[in-house]
Amino acid sequence: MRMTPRFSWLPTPYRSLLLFVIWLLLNQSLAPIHLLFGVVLALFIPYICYRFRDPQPLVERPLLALRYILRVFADIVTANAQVAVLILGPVHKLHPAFVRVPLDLQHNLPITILAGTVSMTPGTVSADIYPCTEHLAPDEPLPQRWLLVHVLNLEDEAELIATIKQRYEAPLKEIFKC
Amino acid sequence: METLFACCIGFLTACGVFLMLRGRTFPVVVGLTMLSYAVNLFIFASGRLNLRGAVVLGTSDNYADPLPQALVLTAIVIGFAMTAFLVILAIRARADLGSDHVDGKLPGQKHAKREPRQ
Amino acid sequence: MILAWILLLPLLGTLVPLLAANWRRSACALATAIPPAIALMLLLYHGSAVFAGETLRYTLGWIPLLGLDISIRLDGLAFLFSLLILGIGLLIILYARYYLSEQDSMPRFYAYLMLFMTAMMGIVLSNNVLQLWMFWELTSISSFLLISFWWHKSEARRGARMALAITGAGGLCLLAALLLLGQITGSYDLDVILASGAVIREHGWYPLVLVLFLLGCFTKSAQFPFHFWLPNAMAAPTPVSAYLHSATMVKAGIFLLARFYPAMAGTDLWFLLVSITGLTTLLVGAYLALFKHDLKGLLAYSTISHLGLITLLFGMGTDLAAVAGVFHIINHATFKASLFMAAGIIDHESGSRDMRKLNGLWHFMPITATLAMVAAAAMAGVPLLNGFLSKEMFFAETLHQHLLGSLSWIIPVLATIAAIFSVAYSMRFIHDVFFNGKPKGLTKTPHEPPRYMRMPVEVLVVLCILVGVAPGYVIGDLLQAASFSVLGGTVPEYSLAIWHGFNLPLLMSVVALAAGSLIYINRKHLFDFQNTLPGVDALTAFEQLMAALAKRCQQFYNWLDNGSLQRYMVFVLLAIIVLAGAPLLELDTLFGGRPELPVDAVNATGAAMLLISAFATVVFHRQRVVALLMISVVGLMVSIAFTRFSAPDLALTQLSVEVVTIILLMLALFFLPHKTPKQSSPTRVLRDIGLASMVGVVIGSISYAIMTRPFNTISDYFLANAKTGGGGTNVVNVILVDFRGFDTMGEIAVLGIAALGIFKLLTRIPVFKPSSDGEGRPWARERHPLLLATVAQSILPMALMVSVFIFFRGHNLPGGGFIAGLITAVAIILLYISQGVDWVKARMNIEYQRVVAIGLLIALLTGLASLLFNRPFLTSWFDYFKLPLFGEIELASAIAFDLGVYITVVGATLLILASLGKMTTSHRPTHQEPT
Amino acid sequence: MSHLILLPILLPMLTALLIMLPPVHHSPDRRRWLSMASTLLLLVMSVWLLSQTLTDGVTFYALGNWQPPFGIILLADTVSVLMVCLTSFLALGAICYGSAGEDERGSFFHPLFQFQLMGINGAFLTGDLFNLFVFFEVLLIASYALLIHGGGKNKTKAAVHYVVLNLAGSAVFLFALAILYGTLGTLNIADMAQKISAVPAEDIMLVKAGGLLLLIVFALKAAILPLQFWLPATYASASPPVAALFAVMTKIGVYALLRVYTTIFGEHAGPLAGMASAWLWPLGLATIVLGAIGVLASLDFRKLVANLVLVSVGSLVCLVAIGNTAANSAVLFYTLHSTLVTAALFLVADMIALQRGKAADRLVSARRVAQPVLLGSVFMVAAVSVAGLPPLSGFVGKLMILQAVDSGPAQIGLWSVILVSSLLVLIGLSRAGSTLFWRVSGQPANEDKAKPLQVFAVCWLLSASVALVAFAGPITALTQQGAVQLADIPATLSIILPAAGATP
Amino acid sequence: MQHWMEWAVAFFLLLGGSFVLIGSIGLVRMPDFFMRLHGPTKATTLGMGGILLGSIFYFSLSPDSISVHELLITLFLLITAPVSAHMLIKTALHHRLQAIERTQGEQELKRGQAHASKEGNRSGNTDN
Amino acid sequence: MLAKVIFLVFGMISLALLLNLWSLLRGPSLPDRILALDTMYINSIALIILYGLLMGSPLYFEAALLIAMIGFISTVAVCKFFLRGDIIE
Ligand code: NA
Ligand code: NA
Repeated sequence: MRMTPRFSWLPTPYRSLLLFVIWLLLNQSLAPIHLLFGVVLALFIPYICYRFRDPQPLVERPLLALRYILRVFADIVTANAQVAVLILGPVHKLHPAFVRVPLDLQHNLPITILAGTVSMTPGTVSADIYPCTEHLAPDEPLPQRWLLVHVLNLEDEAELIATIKQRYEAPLKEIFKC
Repeated sequence: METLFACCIGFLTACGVFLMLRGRTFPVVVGLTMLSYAVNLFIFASGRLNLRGAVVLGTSDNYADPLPQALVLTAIVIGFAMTAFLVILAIRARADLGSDHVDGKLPGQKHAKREPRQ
Repeated sequence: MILAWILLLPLLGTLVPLLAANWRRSACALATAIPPAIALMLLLYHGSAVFAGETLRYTLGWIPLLGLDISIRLDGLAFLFSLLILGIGLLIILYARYYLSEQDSMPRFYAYLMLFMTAMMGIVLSNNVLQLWMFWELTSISSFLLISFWWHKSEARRGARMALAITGAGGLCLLAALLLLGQITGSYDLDVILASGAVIREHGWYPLVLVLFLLGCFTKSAQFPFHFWLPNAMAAPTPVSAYLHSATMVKAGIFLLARFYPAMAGTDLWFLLVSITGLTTLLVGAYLALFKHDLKGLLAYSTISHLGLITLLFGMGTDLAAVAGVFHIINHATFKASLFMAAGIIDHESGSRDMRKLNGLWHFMPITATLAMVAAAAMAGVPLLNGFLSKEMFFAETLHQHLLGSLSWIIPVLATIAAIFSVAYSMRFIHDVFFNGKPKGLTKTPHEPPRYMRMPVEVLVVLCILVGVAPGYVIGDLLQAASFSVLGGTVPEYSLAIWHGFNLPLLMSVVALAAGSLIYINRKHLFDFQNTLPGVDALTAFEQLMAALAKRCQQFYNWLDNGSLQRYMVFVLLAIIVLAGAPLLELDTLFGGRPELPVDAVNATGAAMLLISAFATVVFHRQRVVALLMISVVGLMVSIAFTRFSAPDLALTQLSVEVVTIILLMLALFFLPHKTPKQSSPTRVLRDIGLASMVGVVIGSISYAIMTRPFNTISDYFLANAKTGGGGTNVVNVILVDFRGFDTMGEIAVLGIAALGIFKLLTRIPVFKPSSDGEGRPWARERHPLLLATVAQSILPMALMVSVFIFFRGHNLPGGGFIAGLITAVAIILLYISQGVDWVKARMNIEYQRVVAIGLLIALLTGLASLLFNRPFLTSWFDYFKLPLFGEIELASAIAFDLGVYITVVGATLLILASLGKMTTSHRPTHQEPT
Repeated sequence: MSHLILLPILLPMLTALLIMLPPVHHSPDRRRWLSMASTLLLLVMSVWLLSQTLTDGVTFYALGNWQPPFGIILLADTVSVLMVCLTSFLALGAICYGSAGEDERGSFFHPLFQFQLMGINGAFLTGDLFNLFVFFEVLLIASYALLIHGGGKNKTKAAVHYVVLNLAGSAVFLFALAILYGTLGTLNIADMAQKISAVPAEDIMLVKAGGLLLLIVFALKAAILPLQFWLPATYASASPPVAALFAVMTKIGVYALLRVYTTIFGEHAGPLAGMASAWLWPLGLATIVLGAIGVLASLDFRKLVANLVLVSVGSLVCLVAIGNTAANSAVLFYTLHSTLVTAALFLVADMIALQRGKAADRLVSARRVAQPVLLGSVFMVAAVSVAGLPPLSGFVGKLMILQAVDSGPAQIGLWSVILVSSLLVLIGLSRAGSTLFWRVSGQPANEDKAKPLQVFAVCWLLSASVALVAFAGPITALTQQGAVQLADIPATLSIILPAAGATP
Repeated sequence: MQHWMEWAVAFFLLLGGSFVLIGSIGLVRMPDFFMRLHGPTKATTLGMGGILLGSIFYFSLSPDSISVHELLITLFLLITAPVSAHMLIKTALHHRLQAIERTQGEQELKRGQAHASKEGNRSGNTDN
Repeated sequence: MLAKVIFLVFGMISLALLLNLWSLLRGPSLPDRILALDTMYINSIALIILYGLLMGSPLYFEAALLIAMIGFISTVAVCKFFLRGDIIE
C-alpha cells in the first residue's frame, strides 16, 4: 500500500484521468481546444484539490478496478430486478434484518467504496461503520471495523457476509493493496 | 395553462403572506422565501409563458422573452442575499433578545409570572 | 447703505461681547455699547429727513423666488421705535453692567441682548413682511434665551418655554397672515401692502387675515387671554424685563398694530376685536396688578394693562386715538423701563422683591426712591408727568367714540375704573416699598446702588418729567412723524398742551386719583376678597397642559405603534390590497385576449405538487424542519417550472440557490427554536387567512391579466443583438453580463455586502447553543461520518470541473459565473460539513471577505477597462481568434466580468456559511472521535 | 463623452473594495483616511458634475454603450445631481464623525458606508426602473449591515423590523416592476413615460395597479403613514454616523416618488396622470401630524429627532402631491435642508448623550454636559433650523412650502398642518433642550469631551443650514430650475429617446 | 438503424420509468423506515440509468450528434446516493426508529443505535 | 410512437413524484420525510431529462446534472442537523 504520490505535480493520476474524462463528457467533444483545456484542468484541479484530501491508499491495480466496476454494474442491474419484485410482492413475506459484517479494510477510501457498493447492490444498505473498541490510545494501529448492513430480505446471514467479503472486499483489498 | 400558473402565483403569495404574519422570525423567513418564489414566478410570467423557446440563439425559432428571465436571475440572487441576512439577523435577535418573537409584546411574558404559582 | 448699518451694527454687536469675553467687565460693557451707540447716531443722522416726512428705503436682493428681500424702510414710526430700542438698549447695557453678578456670564448676556436688539430693529425697520416675520421670530428665540438666562432656576426655564410657546404660536399665525396679505396684494413689500388697504379690507380673506394677524400681535403684546406668559417671564434678570417689557418685545405687537394700521384698520371687525381685547386687557391687568406682592409682578401686570390701553386706542379707529396710542407707547416705554430698573435696584440692593418684606426703603435709598416715585406717578397719570398727558388723550378719545351705540358710555367708565386701579397699584408701589414702616426679614441692609447703575433710571425719569412739562418741545416732532406714518399721511390736529381747561377727561383723572387712593387705603378688604377667589397659577396650568398633551401623545403613539412587526406588515398588505386591488375592480374582465396554452397532465401534476407543498409548508410551519422540507419541494417545483417554461438558466440558478438556502437554514435552525409555539388566536388566524388570500387573489389576478395580454417589448432587440453585439448566444446571459451588466454589478455587490453584514452580525454574538435537539435527544457522537468525508473529498474536484464548464459555457449556453460560483461554494461547504471548520482552515486559510473584494474589483475593473478605449463603462468587447491546430476561439470581456461574479459568489457564500459555521467551533469541547 | 457621472457610484465602490484589501485593510487609520479622502473627492466631483449639468442640461450615460431604451442609462439632471451632491456633503460629515472612533465599534464600517453611498448615488442617478430596484437593494443591504453597527439589543430589534418590512417592500417593488414591464414592455423610465400614453385602454388599470404598487414601495422607503413604523426605532437606535447617513434614506423614497410620478405618471399619462396625489396628499398630512405627535411623545432625544424626520417626510410628500413647479422646487430645497439638519441633530444627540452619562439622551434630569457652550450652541442652531425658525434654512424651507400652495382647501389643509406641527415641534424642542442642558443634577465628567473630528462633522453639517440661507437666492433659483427641468418631460424624452420622437 | 434506435429509446425510457415508479411505490408500501430505504436508493439508480440511456440514444438519433454526457449523471448518482442513504440511516438510528418486529439482528440495530449517540451508549450497555 | 412513450413515462414519473409527496406528507418520522424529499430530487432528474427529450433540446441537461451532483447535499445537511445540530462544526 502506498499513500504518498508519485509525482508532486500529478499527485492523484487516476483522479486526473477521471476529471479529464468528465471534461470531455461535459463538452461531448474531442476538439483539440477541449482536449488541451481538459488536460490543463485535469492537471490543475487535482493539484489544488490535493490539500483537501486525507491521505488515502493509491490504486495499484487499475485493471482490476475496472473489472470491479463492471461487476458492480452487473450486480446493480440484477439487484434492481430482484428488489423490484420484492417491492411489488407481498410485504409480509419479507425478512428484513440487520447484519454486521466485520471488515478487514482499514482505510477510508476502500471502506467507502465498499459501503457504497453494498448500498447499490441487491437488497442491502450500508447503515453504519464503527470500530470494535470504543476507546483507543492515539498511537495504536487502526482497529478492525464493522459494517452494519440492513437487508431487505435476508435468506442466509453467513452467505451474505461471505458474499460481501469475497465479492467486494477482497477485490478492493487487492486494488489498493491494503 | 395561464390560469393554472396564475393560481400558483396567487397561492404561493397567499401562503408566504400568511407565514409572514406569524409572530416569530423563522416563519417570517420561510414566508419571505415563499413570497420570493411567487415574485420570481410573477416576473417570469410578465414575459408571457412559452413552452419551447429557450433563449439560446440557434436552438429554436420562437424564443421566450429573455429579459424577465434575466430580471428573475437578479431577483433570485438578491433574494438569496437578503434571506441569508435575515436568517442570521434572526439568530442575532434570538441571542440578543432571548426570543425569536417579533409580534409586539410576548403573550407568554404575562404567563411567565404566573407560572411559579401554578 | 448707511441705513443698512443701523440694522447691521447691532448684529455685529452680537459678536462684540463674545470677542471681549475676557476683558474687564466695564470694558466688555463699553465695547458692547459701541455698535448700538453708533447705530443710534446714524439713526439720529437720518432724523431730519424723517421728521420732514420722508420715508427712507434700502433694498438688497436675497431670495427673489420667495419675494424675500433684505429691505429697510425708515419712516417716523420706525424712527420712533428704533430710538426707543437703541436708546433704552444702551441704558440697559449700562445698567446690566452693574446688575449682573460675577457668576453671571456677562458676554453671554450681552450677546443675547444684542441679538434681541437686532431682532427688534429688524422688525421695526423691515420693508418686507417676510423679513419682518423673520425678525419677529428672532425676538421669540432671543427672548427665550434672555428669559432663561438663569437656566438653573426652574421658573426661568418654564417661563421661557411658555413665552416661547405662546409667542411662537402667535408668530406662526402672523406668518400665515402675512403670506395671505402677500397673496392678496401680490407683493410682500410693505410699501405695497400699506398702499393696498382698500383691497385688503374688501378681500374675502380679510376676516381670516385679520384674526391671524391679531393673534400674532396679541400674543406678543400679552393681550388677554394670552397675557399670562408675561408675568412668568419675570424670572428673567431685571435688565431683561426692563428692556423686553417696556420698550421692545411686548411693544412689537403694538408696533405691528401701528404699522399695519393703514392696511388693516378701519373696519368694524378691527374695532370689535382690537378694542374689546384692549379694554379687557386694560381692566384685567390693572386689577390684577394690585394684588401682586412681587414688585416685578406688579409691574408686569401693569405693563399688560398699559398695553391693553394702547391696543384699545388703536382699536378705536380714530386718528386721534392712534396718535394717543403712539404717544403712550413712548411714555410707557420711559416710565416702565425706569420702574423696572428701579425694581431691579431694590432687588439688587435689598435682596428681595417681596413688597411684604420691603418697607420703608426711603430711609435707605432716598435717591432711588425719589426716582421710582416719580416714575410711578407718571404711571399713575399724575399731572406734569408724561403719563398724564397720554392718559388725558386716552380719556378724551374714550369720550369721543360712539362705537357701541347707546352703550358707548361703558368705555369711558371702564377706562376710568382701570385708571383707578392704576392709581391704586402705583400707590402701592410707592407706599408699600418706600414707606409703611420698616423692612421685614431682609437678608441684607438696603443701600443706594452704584452711581452708574442709577444713571439709566435718572435719564428716563428726567425724560418723563421733560415730556410731562414741555411735551411740544421735547416730543412734538417725533410724535408728529410717527403718527404721520401710522396714519398714512393725514395727521389730525392735536394739542400737546399740559392744560386743556376743566373738562371731562380731567375729571376722569381726578376721579381716578381720588378713587385710586381710596381703594389703596382700604385695600385690606379688597385683598381679602381677592384671596377668597381661587388662584390660578398660569405657569403650573400651562405646564400641566403641556404634560397632559405629551401624555396623550404618548398614549396615542404607543397605541398606534405597539412594536408588533406583524401589525406593520398588515398595513403593507392592506396597502397592496387597496392600491393594487382597486384598479382591478375597474377591469371588465381579467382575460386579455391572448389564447391560453393548453394544460397537460404533467403540468397539472406539477402545479398540484407546488400547491400541495406550499399548503403543507403553512400547515407544518410550527414544526420548523418539516416546513423546511416542504418548502424545498416548493423550490424544486419552481425550478422544474422554469425548466418547463424554457428558462434553463433560471432552473440552474434556482436549484443551486436552493441547496445553499437549505444549508443556511439548517445552520440557522441550530440557534433557533425548532418549534414555533402556538400563539395566534383563532380570530387572528382568520384575519391573517383573510388578508393573505386577498393579497394572493390580487397578485394572481394581475398575473393572469398580464399573461393573457398581447405584448410588445424591447426584448426583440436583445435577441437580435446578443450575438452580433454581445458575442454570445445565451441571450439571458448576455443581458446579465452585457446589456444589463450594471444590474449584475449591483447584484453581486448586494451579495458581497450581505456577506459582510452577516460577518458583522456574527461577531461577538452571545450564542445560545442547545445541547440537545428539540426532543431532548443529545447530539450524535460522530462528528464527521466517514462515508461523507471521503465522498466530499472526491466530489470537490469534480464540482470544480463542472464549475469551470458551467462558467465558460455561460455566455453561449445556460450557465455562467453565478451558477459556477455557487457550485464551487457548495462543494467547499460540503467539505466544511463533512470535515469541520478546523480541517478546512488548516488547508485553506483565506479571508473570504478579501475574496469578495477581489471578485467585485475584477468586475469593476473590467467595466472600467472600456474607459481606456473611450467607451462607456461596461462596454463589452469580444473577438474571435484563429489559432493553429485549435481552430477559432472567442475571447470576450464578459468573461472577465463573469469571473468577477464567480469569485464574488464563491467568497460571499463561503463567508456567509463559514462564519456561521465558525460560531461554535471555538467553544465546542472536542470529543475524541473514532477515525 | 464625460464619464464623470459614473464617479458617484463607482468611486465609493472602489473605495469600499480598496478598504477591504491590503494594504489598507489592517490599519484603522488608513481605512479612515482613505474613506474620508474618498468622500471629500466624491463631494468635489459631485459639485463638478452639478456645474456641468447646469451648463449642459439633461444628459445621460449609456452603460455598456447600449442606447436607451435597451441598455441601462444614468441620468444627470439638476435634480438627480443635486441629490448626489447632498449625499456627498452629508456623507463627508457622517464619515468624519464616524472616524472619530465610532467606526471601530464593529467590523467593516467604512466599506459598508461606502457601499451605502454607492447605492444611494446609484438610486439617484439611474434612469432605469429595474436598476433603481438594484440600487435600492444595494443601499438597503448596506443599511441593514450599518444599522447593527455597534451592536446592542435595540439595534437588533429595530433591524429585524426594518429588514423584514423592507424585504416585503422589495417584493412589492418586483411585483410592480413586473406589472409595468408586462404592460409597457420596457424598463427605462423615460421609455415608460413614452409608452404610457399609448397604452391600450384595457391595460390602463393594470398599469395603474403597477404604479400604485410602486407607491407602496416608495412610501415605505420614505416612511409615510401608515408605512412609517420602522423609522423611529431604526433611526433612534442606529449608530450616530449611520443615523446621520440614514437621514437621506427617506429622501430617496421621496426622490423616487418625485421621479416616477412626474416622469412616468406625469401630465402626459392621460387617465393615469397624477394618480398618486390622491393618496399622497392625505397621507403626507397625516405623517406630519404623527411626526409632530411623536416629537411631543418622545422620551428620548434621538426618538424625537427621528420623529422630526417624519415631519419633514410628511411635508415633502405633501409637496410631491401638489406637484407644481413651486412645490417641486420646495421639495428640493427642503430636502437639502431637512436632510442635513436632521443628520446634524443625530450627531448632536450623540455628543450630548455621551456627555450626560447613564441618562444618555433620555429626557430626564442628568449630569451636566461637559461642554455646555459648544453643545448648547450646536443644539440651538440645529433646533432653530429644524423647527423652521429664522434665520436658518428651515424658515426658508417653510416659506417655500407654504408658498407652494396658493388656493383652495389644499392651502388651508397644508398651512394649518404645517403651522400647528411647527408649533408642536417648537414646544417639543424647547422642552427637550431645556431638559438636556438645564435640568442638571451632578457635575460633568470632563473626560467625555467631544473629539475635534466630531465637532467638525457637526459644524460641517450645520454650516449647510447657514449656507442655505446665505445663498438662498442662487440655491432657490437652482431648485426652481431643477423643478422646471423635471416637469419638462418632452424635452427630457427628446434627449434620451431622440429616435422615438419627443412627444410622449 | 433509425427504427432500431427508436425502439431502444422507448425500451430504456419505459424501463427507467418503471423502476422510478417502483422505487417510489416501495417508499410508500414498505412498513418501516429501513425497508423503505431500499426502494428509492436502488430502484432510482437503475430507473435513472434507464432514462439516461434512453436520453443518450434519443439525442444520438440524429446522425451528426451523439450524446454521452448523461453518463455523468449516473456517475454522480452512484457516488452520492449511498451517502444520502448512509446519512439517512444514521439519522434513523440516532432517532431510534423502530424496525418492524420480525427484523432479525435486533442486537445489531441496538448496537448501531448505541454507536450513534452517547447516551445510547450507556443504555445500550445496560440493556445487554 | 416515441412521443406516446415519452408521455407514458412522464406519467410514471409524475405518479412517482406524487407518491413521494405523499410519503413526505405522511412521514411519519423525520427521516422518512427526508428520504421522501431525497427521492423526489432524484426523480425530478428523470423529469427534467424527459423535458429535454420532449423538447428535443439538450439545454436542460445541466439542471439534471446539478441535481445529481449537489442535490444530495441538502439531504446530508438535514441529516447532519438531526445528528449533530451544528452542521458545520
Ligand atoms: Na411693603
Ligand atoms: Na459550527
